[in-house]
Amino acid sequence: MLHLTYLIILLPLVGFGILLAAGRRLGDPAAGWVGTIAVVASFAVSVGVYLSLLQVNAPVRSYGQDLWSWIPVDRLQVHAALYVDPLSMTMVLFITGISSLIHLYSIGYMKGDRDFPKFFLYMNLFVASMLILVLGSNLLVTFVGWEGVGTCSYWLVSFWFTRDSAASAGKKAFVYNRIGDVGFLLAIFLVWSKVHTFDYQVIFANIDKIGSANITAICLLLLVGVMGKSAQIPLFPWLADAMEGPTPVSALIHAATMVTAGVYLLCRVSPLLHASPSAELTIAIVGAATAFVAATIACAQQDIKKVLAYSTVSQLGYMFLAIGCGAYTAAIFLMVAHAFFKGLLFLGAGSVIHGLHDEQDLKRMGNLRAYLPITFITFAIGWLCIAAVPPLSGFWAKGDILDNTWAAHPGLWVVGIVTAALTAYYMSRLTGLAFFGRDRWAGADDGPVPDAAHAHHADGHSSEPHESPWIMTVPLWILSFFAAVAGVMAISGSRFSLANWVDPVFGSNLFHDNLSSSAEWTLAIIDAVVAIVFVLIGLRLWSTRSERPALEASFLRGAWYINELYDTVFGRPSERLAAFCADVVDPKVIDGAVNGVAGAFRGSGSLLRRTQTGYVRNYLVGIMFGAVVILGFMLTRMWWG
Amino acid sequence: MSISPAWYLGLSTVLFAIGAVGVLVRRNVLIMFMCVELMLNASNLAFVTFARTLHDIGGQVLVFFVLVVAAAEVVVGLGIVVAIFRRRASANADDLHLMKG
Amino acid sequence: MTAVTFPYLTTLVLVPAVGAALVAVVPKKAVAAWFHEALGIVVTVVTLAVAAAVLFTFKSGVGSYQMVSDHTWASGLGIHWSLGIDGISLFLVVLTAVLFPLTMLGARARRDTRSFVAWVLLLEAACMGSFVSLDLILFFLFFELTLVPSYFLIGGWGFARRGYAAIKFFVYTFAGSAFLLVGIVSIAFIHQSQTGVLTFELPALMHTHLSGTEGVLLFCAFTAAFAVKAPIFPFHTWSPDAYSEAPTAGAILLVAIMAKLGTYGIIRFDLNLFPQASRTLAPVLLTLATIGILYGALVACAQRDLKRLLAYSSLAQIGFIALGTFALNSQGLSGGVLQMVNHGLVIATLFILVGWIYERRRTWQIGSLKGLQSPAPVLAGVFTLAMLASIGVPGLNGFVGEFLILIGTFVAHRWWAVVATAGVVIAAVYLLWGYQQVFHGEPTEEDAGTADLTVNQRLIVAPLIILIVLLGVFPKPVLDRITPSVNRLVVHVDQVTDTPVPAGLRPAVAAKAPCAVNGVRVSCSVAASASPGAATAAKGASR
Amino acid sequence: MTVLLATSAAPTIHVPHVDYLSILPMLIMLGGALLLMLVSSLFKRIMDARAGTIVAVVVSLAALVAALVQWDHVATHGPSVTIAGAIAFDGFDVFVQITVSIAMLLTALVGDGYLRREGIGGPEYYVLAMVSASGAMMMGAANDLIVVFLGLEILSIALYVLAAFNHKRAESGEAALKYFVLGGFSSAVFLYGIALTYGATGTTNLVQIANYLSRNVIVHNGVLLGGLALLLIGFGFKVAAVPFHMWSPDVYEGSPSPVAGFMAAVAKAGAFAALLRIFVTSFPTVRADWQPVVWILALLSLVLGAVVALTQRDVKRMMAYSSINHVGFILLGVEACTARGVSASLYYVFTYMFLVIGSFAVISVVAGPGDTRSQLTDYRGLAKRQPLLALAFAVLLLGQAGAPFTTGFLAKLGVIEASVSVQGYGLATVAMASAAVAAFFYLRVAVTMFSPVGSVGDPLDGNLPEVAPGSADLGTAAAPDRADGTQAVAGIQVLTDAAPSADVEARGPVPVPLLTALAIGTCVAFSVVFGIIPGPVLDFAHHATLLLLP
Repeated sequence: MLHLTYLIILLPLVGFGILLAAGRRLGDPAAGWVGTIAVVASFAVSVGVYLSLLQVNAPVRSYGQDLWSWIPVDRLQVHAALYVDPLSMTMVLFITGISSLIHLYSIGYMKGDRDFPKFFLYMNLFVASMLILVLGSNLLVTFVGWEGVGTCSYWLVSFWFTRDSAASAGKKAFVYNRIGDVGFLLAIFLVWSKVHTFDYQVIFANIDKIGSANITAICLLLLVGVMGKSAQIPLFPWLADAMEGPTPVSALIHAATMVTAGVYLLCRVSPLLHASPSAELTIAIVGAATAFVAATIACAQQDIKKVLAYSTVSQLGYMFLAIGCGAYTAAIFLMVAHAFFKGLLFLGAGSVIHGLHDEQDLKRMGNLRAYLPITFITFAIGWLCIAAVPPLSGFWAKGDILDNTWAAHPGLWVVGIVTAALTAYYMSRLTGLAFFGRDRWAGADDGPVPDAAHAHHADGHSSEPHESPWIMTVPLWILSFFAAVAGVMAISGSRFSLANWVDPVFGSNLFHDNLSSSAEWTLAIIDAVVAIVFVLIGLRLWSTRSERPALEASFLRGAWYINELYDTVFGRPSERLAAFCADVVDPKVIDGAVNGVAGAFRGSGSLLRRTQTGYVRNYLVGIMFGAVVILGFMLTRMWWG
Repeated sequence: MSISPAWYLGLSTVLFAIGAVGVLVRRNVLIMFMCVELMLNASNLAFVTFARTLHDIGGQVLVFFVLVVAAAEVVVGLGIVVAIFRRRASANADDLHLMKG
Repeated sequence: MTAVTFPYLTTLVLVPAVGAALVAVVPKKAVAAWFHEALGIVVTVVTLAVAAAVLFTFKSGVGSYQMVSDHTWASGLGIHWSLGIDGISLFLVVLTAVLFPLTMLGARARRDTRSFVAWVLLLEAACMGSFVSLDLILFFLFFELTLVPSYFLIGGWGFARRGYAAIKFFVYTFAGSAFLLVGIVSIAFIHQSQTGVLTFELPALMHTHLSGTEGVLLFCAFTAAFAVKAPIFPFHTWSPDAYSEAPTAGAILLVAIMAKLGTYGIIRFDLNLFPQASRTLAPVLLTLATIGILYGALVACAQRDLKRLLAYSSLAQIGFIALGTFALNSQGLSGGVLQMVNHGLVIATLFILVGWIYERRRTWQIGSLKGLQSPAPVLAGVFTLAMLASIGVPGLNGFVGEFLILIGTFVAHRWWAVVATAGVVIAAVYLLWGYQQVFHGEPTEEDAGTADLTVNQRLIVAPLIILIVLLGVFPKPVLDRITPSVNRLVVHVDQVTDTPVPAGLRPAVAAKAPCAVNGVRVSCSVAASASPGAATAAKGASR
Repeated sequence: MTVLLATSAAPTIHVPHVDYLSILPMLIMLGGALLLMLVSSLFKRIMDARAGTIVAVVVSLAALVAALVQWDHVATHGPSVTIAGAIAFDGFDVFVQITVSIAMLLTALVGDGYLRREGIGGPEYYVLAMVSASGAMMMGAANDLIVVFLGLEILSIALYVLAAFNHKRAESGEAALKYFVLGGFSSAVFLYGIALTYGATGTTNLVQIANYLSRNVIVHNGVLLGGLALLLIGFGFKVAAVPFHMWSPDVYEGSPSPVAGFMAAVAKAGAFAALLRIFVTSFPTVRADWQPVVWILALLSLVLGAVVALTQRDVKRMMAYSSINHVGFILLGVEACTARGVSASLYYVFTYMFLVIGSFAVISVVAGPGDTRSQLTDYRGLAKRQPLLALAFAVLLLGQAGAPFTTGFLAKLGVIEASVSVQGYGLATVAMASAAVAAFFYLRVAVTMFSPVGSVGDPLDGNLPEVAPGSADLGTAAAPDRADGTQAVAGIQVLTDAAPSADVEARGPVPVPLLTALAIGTCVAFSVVFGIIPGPVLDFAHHATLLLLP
């Protein structure tokens, strides 16, 4: 049923259409179910496509579907075409899968929201865009999805638009992404100007026509693009603000799927990266730096979602590091695993927030394991996963990356392992503050502005935290299961093995770490030890006391003051420039010139009309003047004619 | 004795110039008329002179036309002056500057 | 050139003109109050029908002028009533035909509807005439004629500073056209001195041989007029005043259609008549366009008035169109032509919406509007869509045009394209800022009272929205008609300037070329669809 | 005694053959004038003003018919000369006859209502107008410098009186006197020019002059050059070209409005006819000597006319300056010194005649009793009071501005073509630029008419008053008028300053006499219809030129 690939995208779009037409009439919760069913159906179809893709034998395991000719101008021919191969299939599977769960979860979470139908409207559109992104067979179709998810994230982040902070956050996310898109677009232009096609496979076929310098340029421009989308240094600040959106949005878009689009894109163009070592190194460095910086910031955040947001940034940094080292499989591995456990963590956090009536401040939680048992168990699994405690998935994924890093750039490995330690620490801090220690939520009354969604029991700060309904816990269970066992994908040779599965895609492009098994064992043990040690430290420190100013430097709480920096360097100067143009250049200089000309005519006019004195003799003087001039001219003609 | 036509032309030129300057400098409308007449007659003189030098009777004939025209002009002119004089007892051109600009 | 029995184009011009006369003569007393408006709408709809007929009669894949009609008009002065249409003008005509009825429905006059309708119809006739004229003087006549009705529309139904805006608009544009007229006459007589025939017909004049300086001077004379009309930076200062002081209808028609006269004129006349000069001066125009893109966006960021914000945003958009034009290759030019249509649709939608906001709230001050999305979600939704289209989000029409323009410019003049692409970012900044200020946030009680779009209003914007999405998802039919004509033009320019075009960018003369580069999954039907264009291009070359 | 007998026995006197058809329109005009004067003075009782109108209309119609007959004759038999070569009988001549006849007809129509309103009846008005018209006709037909002079004087002297015709207004008399003094002066200059030309070429016959100059090259051409110079000065004055223009604003403002229109149309027609015939047919060989002068006159007229008109508050004065600007355009055709230039100028004169007579007709209507209300502010809200009148005026003004699909545009286009065809790019550009400036003040009148009288209200009704002076970012536009009446940038300030004087409100619609309405309608119709179907008139001017003598 490969030829049904288009259905994978179409079904969420249909859901979108239905909700657009009848969303308000369906209302809460029917609209939610429509959206969820659409996505689940899409998931089913993709499973089918997956199974039939398995029938295709490994070396040429791919399928292309040309839908229609989109932009035909002379030699420039862009097709709305899809391309399925193990890489995109992997993405499709976990995108649709996790989306289904999160849609389900949202039905409970968004209950009672004024714009309940609109939420699923956006969510379905988002899923469709995301699928377009990963299924696109050429750069431009990918770009469509790329922009689509950006737009949906704009809508969803500013979903509670009456809150100015949310509105601004959405705008910020969009603008940061646009900055990245400039890089993406320029990369597309450069590619086309060299090979006159956008199709990935054709590009790779003619890679030698491009020239190494251009390849590097293309890769770096793409890197700019993915920096925006995947929140890498220097374009990462938007992700933290994006937490203004409803928690399911954070889980789906800003943890599991959209932010990983950058990773996907880089994997997609792996042949290009492979051909440009310098670009790869840059990516590795950017990744490592981001991973470390974000991790340090995460150590000092108070808002539970912000911690998770920065940890997402940090994990994405890991993936970039892997890509930079040519370890695409590892990157994908972490991406999938991360999708599971970060999704899980966000949903858990959502459940906490929900249970605490929109309390997001870690310092106002504590000892929740007594009140939210299910949430606690599932959340704990996620925590240990991300902390890379064996034998959970995080351990294998991160380990894989660190091995490759060690083999490729030992220097970066140090950064990697330090970050791993930090990760274990801050996640334990989070868990400690939220679920251990004594309850600090009681008597907490002045929380942040309550979600519009939960206005209906905004009274309930005094009431006890309550466990979420089944519709929210079921997804937690499912996710935690996968998060736990995703490690099997690391077992090489098994039929779950990710390496075998995606090998047809990367094959030669892969960097093969020829580490001795002893070295691998050593590294693995180091990882494990580091993880466990720092988990214990974190837990020990933060389950006992909630205030340790020494460990929460304001510099870290302020996220390295990166926002202030950008504001000073770019924001305010450009505002001033704009104001200057609008208040001085346009009216005074340019329009001034125009009015000046008019004024000049008027002035000369009023001067000339003074000669019209009304006295006959002056008029005669005028005539005589003219006569003299003309006669004078005639004289010159007479003498020099 | 014979006089070169250049002298006649010179005279007519001088007369013309006198007339022109007169119109230019005098304020009394009547005197301005006279000066215009002087200019016309200067051109009459020129006509006659050229007619002589060219041995062409046409030039002299023209003079009569001019005389008639001049007469007509004066008649109308005086009429206008009288009309204005009725309104304000002055024949001074400088009193007429209602309209300017 | 194909001769058609029915004079479509003449009808296209005459129907609104006659309609205007009709409306003007029917006395107010004799009929019901709504009569003139209804009559006007009927006339515009008839025009739309004629335009549709033209669209369907138009042969796709043909680059040359179609439905040509040519009659002597003023023999003494050598002027011909010479009309023709090609891919470049086709969709501008359609756009005009579509927007006029919607405008009359969506932005109605509150008083003295008779003269209002008459002026609007006259304006439509003038616009149609300008788009289909092949005789330079005839074009100039219509080009100038557009000024008169729009002048009276602004001056008669405009807002506080309408008088100032109207006269500034008229005189500024008129001054620009002064040079245009002299330029037209000059090239005609240069042509006469070379061939002995005095004609103003474009197909003849485009083969005039001009010396370098002649070309440059005439190019400047022509471009002066078009740059003011478009407007291209720095000749734009009339536009914010005119757009913001004009009544909604006037603003829509000014910015959505008449602005295109400028860019259209550049493509149709500058490039055809002065290929060498166009290529020589392309860097200058590209620079102005790029400055316009950035400057317009920047100034828009600092506007506090919705209409002025849109005015400056369209300055940036026009900059994009000019950029694509002077890329002087198929992609850039096609993109430019397409973007004219796109911008027309998008900005018209935005201005209609702004007009409706004004009807509800009596203000455009961004500062005094807040949180309109809560009381008026549909209004907000439509606005968002148009805004995103204008930002250039793929899937909507704005993207296709911008993309083609930028890629065309990139291959021709890389660095201008790089700078211009930055404009894409700023566009997002100011539009989203404006949107946030007006639609987001907690509405004040008077904002909360704002009514959402009525059913009629939804029906009015529906066609625009459909077109915006359709052109974004499936622009092929449009591009297939635009490209051949554009290729013909590009070939003409390249021949005259005998410029070596970068390999693979020369309009595909080999029909199989797309197959060759486009990999396994390109159905060859597409390649075939590109081939007639190639054929025409070759024909154009042989001419 | 015998001598006497001898002489008496001399052979009969040979008189030149007279082709009466060639001077028929002139004779009709002049005869009609004399007849009217005679009758009206004999039967004062029974004669009322209306009788004069009827006679004038009939006479000018007759002249028009005669001219059309002439046209037919010329078209078939080709051009010829008559009365010993003093009168040319060619297409050019006939074109002028037709132009002047129509102008006379329209003026008669306009004059009727004016005279009744002013109560200064009497058929003298028509007598003078018809005499003056015959003078203009003579200038068109003249093939001899002295005949040109005679025509010029007949034209002018009658005009002097017409200018003074409204004896109730002091301005009228002043205008007449200024016009007379300066006119007499310039006539004298012109005459001296004729004398010098005569001296240089030995003849005053235009054809013979042309032959003479084409055959021999004058070595000491001082006299000829002087002659050319003085002729140009004389013509420059008659057509009111800068710097000989200064009389025209005062005279236009002072004279009765219909007379001003008549002047602008007929005097210019006659003067330009003579100018074209003399310089293009007689002095083409020495064009190097006079073209530069015409060039500079054209340039100055274009610029000064447009620029100074910007600052006028009195519509009549504004029209005067704008007519100076138009003179600059027509001079473009003269300067070209080609057949194309001649036909372009003829076409311009012909179409301008309609535009200007129509405009002054409207002005004379709006000016109201006493012919005083011609200030810009008097036009405020005219569109509300009398939409048709306002629309007509707007069309006429737009026509003068050169708006498309009016004869005004084609006229401008024609002269621009003529100038460019002889590489006069610079002058053509200046001309069009001046047209753009001119558009400004024409539109200012239009705006004034179409702007409601200081009403306030909902902006959606378009009735919001202009932004008050000094308000934000209006900048210079809001600057209050200064004493010298210079306008704010937009010139729109006139709409707001001095909130509508009570009388503007009180007056309500001004009565439009039927005949005047007829005249205005004719002018508007002509300007629009032949702007859309330009063929006939253009070909007319074209053929007139082809049939030009020799």
